[in-house]
Amino acid sequence: MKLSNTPAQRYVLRIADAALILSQRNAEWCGHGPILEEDLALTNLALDHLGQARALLTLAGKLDGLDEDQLAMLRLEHQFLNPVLFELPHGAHGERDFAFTVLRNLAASVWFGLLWQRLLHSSDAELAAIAEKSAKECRYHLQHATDWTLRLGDGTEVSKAKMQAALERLWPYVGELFEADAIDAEAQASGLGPSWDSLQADWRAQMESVLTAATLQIPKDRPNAHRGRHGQHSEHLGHLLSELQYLQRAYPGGTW
Amino acid sequence: MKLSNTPAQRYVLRIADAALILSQRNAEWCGHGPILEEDLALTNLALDHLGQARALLTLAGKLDGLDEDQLAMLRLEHQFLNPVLFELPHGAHGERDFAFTVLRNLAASVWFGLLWQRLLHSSDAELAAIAEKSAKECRYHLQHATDWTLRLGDGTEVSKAKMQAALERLWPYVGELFEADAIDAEAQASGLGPSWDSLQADWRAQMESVLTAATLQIPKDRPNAHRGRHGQHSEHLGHLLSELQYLQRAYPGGTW
Amino acid sequence: QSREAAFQARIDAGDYIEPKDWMPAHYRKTLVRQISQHAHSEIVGMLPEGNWITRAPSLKRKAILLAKVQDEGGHGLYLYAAAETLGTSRDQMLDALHTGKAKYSSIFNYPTLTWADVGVIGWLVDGAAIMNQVPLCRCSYGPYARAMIRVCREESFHQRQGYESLLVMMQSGTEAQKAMVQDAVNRWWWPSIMMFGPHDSDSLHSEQSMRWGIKRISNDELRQKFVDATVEQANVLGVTLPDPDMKWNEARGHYDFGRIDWDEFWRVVGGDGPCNRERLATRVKAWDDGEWVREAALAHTHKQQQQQTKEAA
Amino acid sequence: QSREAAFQARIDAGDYIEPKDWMPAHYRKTLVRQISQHAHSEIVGMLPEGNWITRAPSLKRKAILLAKVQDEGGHGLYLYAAAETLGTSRDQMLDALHTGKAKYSSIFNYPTLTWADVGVIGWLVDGAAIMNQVPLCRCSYGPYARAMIRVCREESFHQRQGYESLLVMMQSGTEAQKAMVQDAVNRWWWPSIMMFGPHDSDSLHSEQSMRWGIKRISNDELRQKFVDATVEQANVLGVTLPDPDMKWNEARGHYDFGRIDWDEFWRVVGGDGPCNRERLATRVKAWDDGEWVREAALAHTHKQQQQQTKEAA
Repeated sequence: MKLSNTPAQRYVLRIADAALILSQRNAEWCGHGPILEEDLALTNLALDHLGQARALLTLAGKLDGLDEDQLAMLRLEHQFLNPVLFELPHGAHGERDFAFTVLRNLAASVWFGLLWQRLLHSSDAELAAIAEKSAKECRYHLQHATDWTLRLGDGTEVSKAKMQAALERLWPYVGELFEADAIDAEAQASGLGPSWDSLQADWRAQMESVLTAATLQIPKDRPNAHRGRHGQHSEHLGHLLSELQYLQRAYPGGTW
Repeated sequence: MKLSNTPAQRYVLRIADAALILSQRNAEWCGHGPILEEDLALTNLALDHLGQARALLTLAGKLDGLDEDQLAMLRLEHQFLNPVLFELPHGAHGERDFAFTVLRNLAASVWFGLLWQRLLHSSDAELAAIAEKSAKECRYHLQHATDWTLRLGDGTEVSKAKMQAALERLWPYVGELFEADAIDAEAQASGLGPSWDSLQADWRAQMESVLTAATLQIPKDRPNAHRGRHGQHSEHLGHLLSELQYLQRAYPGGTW
Repeated sequence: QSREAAFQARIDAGDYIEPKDWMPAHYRKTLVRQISQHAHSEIVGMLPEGNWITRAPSLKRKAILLAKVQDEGGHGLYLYAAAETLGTSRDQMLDALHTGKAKYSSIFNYPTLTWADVGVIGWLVDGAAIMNQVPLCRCSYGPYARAMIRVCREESFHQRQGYESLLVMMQSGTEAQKAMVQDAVNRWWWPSIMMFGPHDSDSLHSEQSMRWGIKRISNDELRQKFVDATVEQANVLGVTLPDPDMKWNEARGHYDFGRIDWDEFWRVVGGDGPCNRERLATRVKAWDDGEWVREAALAHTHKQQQQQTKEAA
Repeated sequence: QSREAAFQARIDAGDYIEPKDWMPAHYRKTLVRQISQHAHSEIVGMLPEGNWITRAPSLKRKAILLAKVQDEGGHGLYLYAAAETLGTSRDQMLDALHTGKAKYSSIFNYPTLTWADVGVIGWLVDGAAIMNQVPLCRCSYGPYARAMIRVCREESFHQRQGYESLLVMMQSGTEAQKAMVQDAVNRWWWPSIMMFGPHDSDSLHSEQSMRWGIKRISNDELRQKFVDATVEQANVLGVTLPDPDMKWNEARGHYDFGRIDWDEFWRVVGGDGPCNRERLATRVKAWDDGEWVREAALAHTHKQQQQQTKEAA
């Protein structure tokens, strides 16, 4: 699939793919949650992110006459531009680690929240409209993730240890959320949206406040080694895509 | 993909797919074995089954001018004819359960051993030649699986419990290995190969001898509920195929 | 004795029984069994369709499927809540499920093998469920009746969605898609009509349940209604129901259909279906893996309460 | 003192040192570190390529890849055995790996993202490894030298296989395949030339290792040799090495190349590469999950021995 790959298109795709891939991950909990209410809540979260992804993919595809499904189902791995954080499996070894799920959703909802706020003022009216709807959804996501972080961080010894371990696993991936490059610079200059590095201070402050209240230790910052935003992913995305895209590829030309 | 689906073709495909899918499963241990020597042994097993599958697929595909890769990579799920046993993940929840791996390989090597012996006399010279090579490989597989069954069954309390639990999980799937239908009847009549039900008594006797020596309890027989031989699989095969076939489907027309 | 007679009179008069009303112990027990079994079916029923969430062929279909499976979880919630009004806790009911004492609908012991299975489950399985459930909206036990009204509304929506997704494939799809739909229909048809349970002549519990207004229409009557409705839908769709004996019977004014394989039915009910062990193991694992989460949530709540007590003191 | 001198004289004369020979403690320690690090690299190196076994694009390629990864495990076996002759057990070495005390080649901390990565690892990574390892076939320690002869023979085979698979894609493949190969080359080129280690001026241990015949050619010399060979191969293949500064230097008779990003090198060596934590966690999990298997095997052997003792008595 050929994409124009303009800076604006790539800027939007980075956000679209973040929402799409995180949705795919959170949807893996459907039917497997620790309590039924959480099953529903995580599915809700997946649905919201999926809706955001669909709107953003539609926006990003316009330039090349591609629809949301062509972008989601027929791009190759290196054409996905989400930060690596969003594609990681819940557990280090393929299991569903609820602690990691909660903490990633916390990190994501703080980050998305800041991003949507800034995108409300995007020079692209459509992007601003998507941000407005998404910002509302995000408030609920943030509340939900915050509640669980507090419960599990300041719950039992066991839950605290699991949360701390999950936080250690997560932390080396957060740096990528605040990288800035030419694409960011152009988006910032054109008013399309903020350079991601400008979100870092607020993100850090909000995260510290929740994690500290949850009695968790913030890990040492690590230099960023991840380049998902440039299409260089972890080994996990390929496996995720082999599922996500299988049907469209096995039944080419289908109408669904 | 259109197949002639003659009884002879389906008879060969059932065996080919059993070898192919079991190979794919055993290959999942590569790099993850409990000791390095087992990593190598399981990889070897996967390689032998893969070689058998390639020869059998080539044979089965001749009728329709299809090669081994077209059959392996482009058939849809319901066109795979392996018994369900061979497609099950090693662990009940996606983890690698070495106990199950050992017991399935025991069940499989006893079964393949009996099958190859009978196929030595196949009216199809090519099938007989494949059986001759495979029978030799199978002797080593059987020895290896037997050794491990004895070690783990009559090892520690923990290992015995794991083996017994794995045996309980495995047992409801063995019935399918000895079903007989019109395809078997035709193969038996034409001299292509034995009706699978004729392998059951010997299989049972060999299994009992090893499992008893390993101090394991043979579970109660269950009526067969599985129809992989008819192209109706478990939910696991679809996920396995989404990986197995991804590259050929994502890069159509490629030369590898 | 007179309490029982009065109770029966209320039911006969079409009154709803409410949680605080007196009721016979057996009525209570029967309802707990039935409602919890229904709730368990919703929860276990999330698994076969959930199997296709990661692989839905379009984002729209993925969203529809996610929302549908979520609805099933929601039905589980209402139904557990309705059963709890009878004095059994959700944890007790779940324990009965996990230890194999409680049942769930046997249909969920079949695997979903293709994407078309998702549509066919909506069409046939939800369709059969609705046939079974609509009469329960007039069930004598108020909380159950009210839960069922909500459940049925959503199930009808799901059924239409499922049917519509099949229609798209049959009308605009490729040959491979059409074959996929027919294959799914072939696999799900017989299990679907088994969902109405044994023939009336072999059905336990039914008579008493009828008297109590817990069951309103017999298994065979519902099954016939379902078959009659479905044959027409299959024609519109352009699929063949896998029953060579199916044909219109002018005299009866109904479709005749072939013999149901009751051996298979009882085998699957008895635990030897293709997925029984896996479905239960999956639920048990989700529950066991979630134990630390539930314990932590409880511990956190206690801590909060102690804090508030201290602050109040 | 004279023992050390005699030892050095043997090495200078080109003799092999054997396990029972006297050797300086530091020579022993250096060798254990180097051989075990090499063994660990083989074992950890199974993971990035193993990531593609389930997805190989043809059954032939799957067989080749399986056999290759198996060979790497085999190299691990020879090398652990060679290191054990120096008085350290495999379990001790593995413990050092699992606790992060021992290193493995930093190249395996990069992910394999496409099928072409498998071919490029064969071509570039195995190619660089062979450059490093061929001189070790003349290493002063006999068991290590002999292991390396076998390793190098197999590695050359792997390298040719990897290159051949790329050649097929570049010569007969689709545009998408060619792009995949180029993308893989872009990602692996710089990490590959970092495999020769820091510049000679920054390299610890090297001088002593040279004297002891454990190292025979300097990092920069090997790297240059690798670059010179690879440029030609890249031309035949039709891929571009991602270094705008790469050009033939007539005066030196070598290719000049751009500045290596040593910050990245040290970051990855230091634990902050894209996959360091995951690679180690995967190895540790395999080991921990296998504990019951190893214990059972041991228990079974004890039982067998007791049985034999009894029978003998």
